Amino acid sequence: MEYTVGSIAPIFLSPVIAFVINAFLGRKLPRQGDWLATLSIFISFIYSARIFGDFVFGNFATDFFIHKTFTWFDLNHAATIFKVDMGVYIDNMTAIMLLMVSGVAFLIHLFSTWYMDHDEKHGRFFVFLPLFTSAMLGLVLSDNLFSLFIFWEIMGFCSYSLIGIYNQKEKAGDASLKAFMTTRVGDVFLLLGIVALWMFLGSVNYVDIYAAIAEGKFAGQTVLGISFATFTALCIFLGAMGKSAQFPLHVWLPDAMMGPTPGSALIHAATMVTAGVWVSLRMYPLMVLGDITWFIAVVGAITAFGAATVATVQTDIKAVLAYSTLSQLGYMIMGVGVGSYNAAFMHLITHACFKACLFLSAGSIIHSVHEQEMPKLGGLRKYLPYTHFAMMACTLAIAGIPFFSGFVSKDRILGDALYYGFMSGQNPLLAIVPILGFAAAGLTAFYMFRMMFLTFYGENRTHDNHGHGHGHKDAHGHEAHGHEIHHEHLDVRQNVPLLILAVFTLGFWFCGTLTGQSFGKVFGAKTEWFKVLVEAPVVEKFVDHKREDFSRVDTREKTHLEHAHYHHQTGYAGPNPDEHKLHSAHTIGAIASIFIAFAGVFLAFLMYIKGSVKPWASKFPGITKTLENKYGFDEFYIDILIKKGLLGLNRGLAWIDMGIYDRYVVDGMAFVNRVLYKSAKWFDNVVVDAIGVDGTGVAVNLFNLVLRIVQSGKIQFYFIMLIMVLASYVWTLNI
Amino acid sequence: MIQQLFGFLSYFIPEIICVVLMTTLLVAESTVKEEHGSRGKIIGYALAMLALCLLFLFQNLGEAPRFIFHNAITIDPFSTLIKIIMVLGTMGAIFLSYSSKDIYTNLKSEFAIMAVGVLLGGMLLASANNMLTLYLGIETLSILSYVMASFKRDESTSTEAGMKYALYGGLSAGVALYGISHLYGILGSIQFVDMVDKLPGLEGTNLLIVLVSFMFFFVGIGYKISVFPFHMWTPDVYQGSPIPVTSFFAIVPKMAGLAALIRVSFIFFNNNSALSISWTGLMLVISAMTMTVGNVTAIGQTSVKRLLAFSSIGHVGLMILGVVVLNEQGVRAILFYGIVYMFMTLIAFYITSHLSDMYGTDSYDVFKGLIYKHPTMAIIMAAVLFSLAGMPPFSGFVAKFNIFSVVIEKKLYGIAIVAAINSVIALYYYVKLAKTMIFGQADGDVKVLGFTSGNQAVIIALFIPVLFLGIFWEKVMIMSGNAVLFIK
Amino acid sequence: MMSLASYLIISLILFVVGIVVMIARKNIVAILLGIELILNAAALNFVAYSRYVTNNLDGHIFSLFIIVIAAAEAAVGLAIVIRFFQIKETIHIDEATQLRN
Amino acid sequence: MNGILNWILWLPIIGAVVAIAIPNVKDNVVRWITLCTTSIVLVLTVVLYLKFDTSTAAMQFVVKVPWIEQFHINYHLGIDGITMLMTFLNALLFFICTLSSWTVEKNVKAYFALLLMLQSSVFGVFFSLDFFLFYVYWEVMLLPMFFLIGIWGGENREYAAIKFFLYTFFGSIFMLVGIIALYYASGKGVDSFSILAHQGGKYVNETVSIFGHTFSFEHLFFWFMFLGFAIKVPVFPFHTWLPHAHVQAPTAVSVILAGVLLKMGTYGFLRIAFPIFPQAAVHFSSIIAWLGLISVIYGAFCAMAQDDMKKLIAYSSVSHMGFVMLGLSAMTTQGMNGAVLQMFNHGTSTAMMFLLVGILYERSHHRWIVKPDGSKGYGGLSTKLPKYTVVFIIGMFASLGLPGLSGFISEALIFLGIYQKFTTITVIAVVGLLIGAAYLLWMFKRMFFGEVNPETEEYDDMNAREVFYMLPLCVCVVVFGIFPSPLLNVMKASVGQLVDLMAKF
Repeated sequence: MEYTVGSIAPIFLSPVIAFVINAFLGRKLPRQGDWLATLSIFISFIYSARIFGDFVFGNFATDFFIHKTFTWFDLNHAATIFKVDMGVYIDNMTAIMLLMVSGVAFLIHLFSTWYMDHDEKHGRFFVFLPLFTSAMLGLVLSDNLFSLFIFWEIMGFCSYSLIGIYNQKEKAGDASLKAFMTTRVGDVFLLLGIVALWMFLGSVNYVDIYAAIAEGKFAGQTVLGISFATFTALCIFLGAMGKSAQFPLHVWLPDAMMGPTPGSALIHAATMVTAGVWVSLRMYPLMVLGDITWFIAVVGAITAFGAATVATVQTDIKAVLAYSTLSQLGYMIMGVGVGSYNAAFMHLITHACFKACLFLSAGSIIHSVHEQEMPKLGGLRKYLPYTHFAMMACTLAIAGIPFFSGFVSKDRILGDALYYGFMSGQNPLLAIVPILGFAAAGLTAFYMFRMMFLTFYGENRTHDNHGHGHGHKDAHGHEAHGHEIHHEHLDVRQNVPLLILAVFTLGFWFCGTLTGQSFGKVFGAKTEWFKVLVEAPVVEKFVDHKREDFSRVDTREKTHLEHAHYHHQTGYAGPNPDEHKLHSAHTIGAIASIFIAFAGVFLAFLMYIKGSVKPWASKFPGITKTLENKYGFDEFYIDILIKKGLLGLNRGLAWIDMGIYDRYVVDGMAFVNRVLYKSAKWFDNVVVDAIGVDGTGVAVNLFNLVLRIVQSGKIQFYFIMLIMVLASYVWTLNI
Repeated sequence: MIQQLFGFLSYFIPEIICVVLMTTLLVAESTVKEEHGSRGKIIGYALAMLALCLLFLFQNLGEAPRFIFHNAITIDPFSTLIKIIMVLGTMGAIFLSYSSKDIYTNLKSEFAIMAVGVLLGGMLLASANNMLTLYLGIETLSILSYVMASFKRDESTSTEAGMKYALYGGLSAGVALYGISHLYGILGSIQFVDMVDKLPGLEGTNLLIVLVSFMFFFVGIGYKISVFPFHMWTPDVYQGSPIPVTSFFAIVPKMAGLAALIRVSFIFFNNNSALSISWTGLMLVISAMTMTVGNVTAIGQTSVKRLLAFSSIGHVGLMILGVVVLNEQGVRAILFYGIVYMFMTLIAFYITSHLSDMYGTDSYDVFKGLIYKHPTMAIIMAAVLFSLAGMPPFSGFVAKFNIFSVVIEKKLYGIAIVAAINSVIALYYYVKLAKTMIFGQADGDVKVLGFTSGNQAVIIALFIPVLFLGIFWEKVMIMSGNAVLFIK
Repeated sequence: MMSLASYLIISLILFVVGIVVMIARKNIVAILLGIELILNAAALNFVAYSRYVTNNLDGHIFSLFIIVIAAAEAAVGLAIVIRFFQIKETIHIDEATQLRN
Repeated sequence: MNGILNWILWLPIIGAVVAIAIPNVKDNVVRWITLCTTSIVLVLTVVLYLKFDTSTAAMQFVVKVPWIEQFHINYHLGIDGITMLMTFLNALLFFICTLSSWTVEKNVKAYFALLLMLQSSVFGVFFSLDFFLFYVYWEVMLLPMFFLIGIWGGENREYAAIKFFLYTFFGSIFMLVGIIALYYASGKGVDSFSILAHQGGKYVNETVSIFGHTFSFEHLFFWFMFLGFAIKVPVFPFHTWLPHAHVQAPTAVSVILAGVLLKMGTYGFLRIAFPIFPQAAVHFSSIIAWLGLISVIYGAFCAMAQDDMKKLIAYSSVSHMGFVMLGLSAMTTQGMNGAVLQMFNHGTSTAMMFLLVGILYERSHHRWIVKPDGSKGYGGLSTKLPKYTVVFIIGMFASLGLPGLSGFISEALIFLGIYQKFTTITVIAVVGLLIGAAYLLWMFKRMFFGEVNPETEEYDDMNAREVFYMLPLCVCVVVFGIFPSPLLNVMKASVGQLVDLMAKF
């Protein structure tokens, strides 16, 4: 198929159009135009599906890509040429990502039409949702870091609006502000990195950057004393950390659940947070060149483990899910760090599916029970059978139970981490990475099943809390009073999206081959389509690349895929020297993670079903306290850094500016005048009267004669002055 | 012989007119009974005569320079232009004296008599070509000024002002005269032209004596134009004397003194001898000090009259810069400045006078909220203040611009910076007054009686050149330029 | 036989005495007298110079003018002093300190 | 066609004279006269834009009439790409300000007359190619501002007005000295008062001596000019007049002040200081950059501490103009274009912010985000005033540089430009972006989120007039954020010429 404007633009544009229409006359449309938004996303899903089909089933080579550009604006004058190009860059990863984003987003839209019904913010919600999706799609499509940054920021704006959509809640405001500013911290660094790259290479196209890496342009370049590659890679990764909520900048994501649940689903699963992983995958060669993969791995591992620990004590369903997102993102980043490129990407995709499903299920629960505190739920199994089914499937997936997607992707990351930490002869300290990774895997299984058990099993506790009505507000802000939980029926808008997503939690979708055999194999297959199609960019291939204008027709040959050419691409050492070590690492990793996962599930079972083991919360109150206030990051950032540090500094500066600088220095000029005036007056009064009239002290002895003469009135002092001045004139004639 | 004498006199007509006017006024003063309206008639007569004098002066403006009365007096366009300015100033002051309540109403025309006398002295000073005429001019100017200063006979302040003026003037005139006597001795003549010829040949003691004598001589002029440090009498006298007198002092004696200063500097120091260099340096220092002291002291004033007095000192300091550069452009700039300054000062004093007549004081408060009582007057006053501060599009800016340009042409950037800072200081107090008029709230909306339609008409008429010369100032510049060409 | 120098010295003495009188005496009339002394010093100079140095009449004429002007100035000065005396009942110079910033 | 500049320049004066001349006229008539004048001027400006030839950097629509022959002073007007944008901005903002000050009740006649005079004088500054004319307009512009702030301002208006006046006068008097010095340095020739004739680094080798010390002519008088323009911008040490003036000035005047008048400073750099003293400009570019950086950071920090909306936005202007200075000091294609674009974009976005503050002030009669007694000044506004909220969000995100809105492109270009010259400064300057987002969003959160403040209960939403005059700005902000080319194409030739000139030194 041809890749023309007509075949690519709709993916991005149709949601934009929906956004514009809804923004201006959404209120006039029936159902405030939610159907329009959903439809627009569906259109872009169709177009993405075409591309996906073309790339995946059309058997393109791994290194085939479409790259078309057009000029946005230029600053050309006499001799100088400076163009800002926009364009699309489509390869296998893009195709897969497009399908995932548009698909998941479509299902979320569909669900939202049910969830947001009769919600006061229904209209506004469906203004931002399509814009959000379109920004993500544009980000995935874009061929250079600059346009990526643009969509990146627009997504930030959308998340700001979605999180703060319940604007009469003070907390919503705080959460949205926090989300925007925290990500902004990363963003400015990303911008800095982009600027640096742009001014160094003259372009920020992926292909140009790859080519420059291949040609070794970065060699020996330094900026501010550190290697240029490291500088830019670090800046870009800081941006990624902000967006996908990695360890120091993770604080915004848990609060992001202030928004409506489907919005959280979109933020957590398909769009926002995955952008960070996406850009660090795209810039992977730069990360390697800049030699910061170890840093990435450590950050990822810390996030994965820390978030998992916090998740174990959360009581709010959405909070648990939020922290699980954090920890899964940690896995992805860790995967990038340890160089399991395509596993990281696969985890991105799988996680997107099951996390979306989980959030939607949570939404379905909250919407039908008006309660999201797990201790007040329970036994919902019989009320919400479909939700329960979907959620269970996803929980199995995320917990890493075999035959489910989460297992496939996660255990590959863990395997590579194992190899990276212990066998690749890296710095032994890096062994922390796989250790934390495995620990987090166990915790994940534990807290996910804890959530499942508390929510769907045991006896129903929803009625207890309605008796003593301590006003607990749910996401909609109105009192949760005990109306009867109606049984869930199969509804195309409520739970069919869940079920569809649940289908994709099965492992074989991702680990099968294109030809269909070895669907049974759960790991280690050499010819899985995912592994074959997705591999870290081999920069040498981009050296002699000519970018094409949209007008030109794509003439490149579609080469058939030869499996023989496939080699397992890892980050650190090109073609891997010791394949078998890696293979054994994977085997060990897989087995270990299976056991760990089951251990976690069993522990949760003992605690919350059988109750034979008391929850450890009571046993280790100190640790629980620490975990419950999330290692005190919020307190540290808000109270210490911002309130005390930043605001203190600002107040001080402002006070200096107006209180000191302005008053004493600037107005001081007028003051100086006044002083001069005073001195002139002093000259007339003090000198004349004091010295003139009753001169005493030193002055007397000095001008004894003069004073005896002067000690008359004022006019005579004028005479004195006259004569003295005359004398001084004469004196100046240097006689 | 005779008609040759009359040929001389034909250029001397303006002065003669003044003499005639004086005498006739004296007669009228003693004879005409004080009944209704006679005062107005007398004043009108004086103004008419002065207008006539103005006519002749304009006639002389185009003429080539002449020396009459055996080189005692120069009639050249420069002196003529100065005279025009002075006559205009005198007319303005006399008109003000008519409506002002600050001087006794039972005096029919004494103010006019004195003013014309001072004007006569100023004319002599402006066109003096030898020491004698110059001294005569100074003394005529001074002695009558003493009387004018002590016009309010029963008020101690006025009398005291007059007395101080008299004593200080006497001393400085005497010192100047002593200097002149030595100059005469050394240079062997009282004719400027003959004295200059002797200058180059001097050496040793004689040169020294000449230098010292010139310093003495400068005291005489310096106190007339009240430059630092001979300005100290100025605020007292300005405060003590009635407002019409103050406005008169702010214009006529200053212009006359400047004229004398310019002429002397050009005749004696227009060469690069040691004499002229030390003279120029002296002038630089004096002008810097003068404008600084004038502006800085003006800031703290609460009486608008004193404020204007000090600001006049500041302006003189700026004008002297035109003397320092010792070239035609400089004098041209001074002349332009003088014309513009005359108009601005008159307006400012008019409005101040009428307000202080109304309220009996001339503090800032009487200006408060003027915009609500007399919008036109307030706007004109504000415009004049901005013009005095040197804001475009008013003529004050052009005057300042010319002075700056001649200074910078000589690459005297240091003094240029001093002048720049001074004009900021000046703006400060002018704006303070403008603020009081326009932002302040009026306490009671009593109409000021002084602003009769006639007075307002005069004020507007005086304002037109202030605005006009700020935009189309070429003609006047050319006129001043032509006046300068014959200076030597 | 008197020489120029002696005249100049005398006039200088007159000048200085005049100034000292103006500065030191409290009586306003005395101060006016000081002015007269100064003027006379100048006049003496003129005459002496014109007799010994320049040999022209300028000096004499000048001195005549000086005498006249001195008279006029004295007249005006005394008139003002009289007003002052009528108002303040004194001619002590220190009373004249009413005007100031 | 050449006369069009004359028309644009003098129409406001005519309007003002008409408004004053009519005796005891009704207020509404004056309002309508002003509105007609400004709208005609706006239309003329659009015509100008359409007729503008973007291919050349030369001056266009030139008008040259001898004024004072003996000094070779001419009445010399003309525009190039940079001034084209400024002209359009000026016309647009005054049109909007006329509408926004429809509610002024005190001395309506005088108010609108002064407003029109102000517009004319600002046009004059941007049009004049003759130094004398330029200076005259530069100073004349102060008078209407002085009265507008001083009469229609807030409680502390006199102090603010005098401060603004003196501060600017102080700068410009030094500029005057520089102008005269240039006049003589160029030999009093036929075009020695023509701005263009001085450009191109003619005075590299001249020297001057002050108080016996010898300086390079360029360096000395570059600083003279710098003083004049930097106070206007305002750059860091000279910025303190701005908060006072903004807080005290009435809404429309703040809009003009922030929207157009500040740009006159940077325009002075572009047109006078840099092209005439290129060698000095290049030599001191690092100092300018550091000053700009300090303005960015310092302004942002101070803005964050403010509880008064207007003061906050005033400081944010300091910060944003600091970005312009950064772009100028870079002297690269990206930097300069970014700076000029930022001049325009800041004009629109900050105008929006001030207008919005004004709209709110008309309802609440205070501007406290947090009142001095610590209670919330507003709160939950987004529930009460949905339209207002939408416009506020657009303006806010435009001025904090959200991609897709106008602020972003200019800031990105400025960063691209500055990075090539001063890497360290770039790294520090990103903090400015961060804080820049922080104070605006924090203000938004404190005012718009949360429970509805009982005080704000009875506020009504933006009425038709307010919506009508906010609309053009919103359009500008959004459209030029997505398609900057219409602006860039106009200016890039002129800016490019300057960049090439600077590259020679």
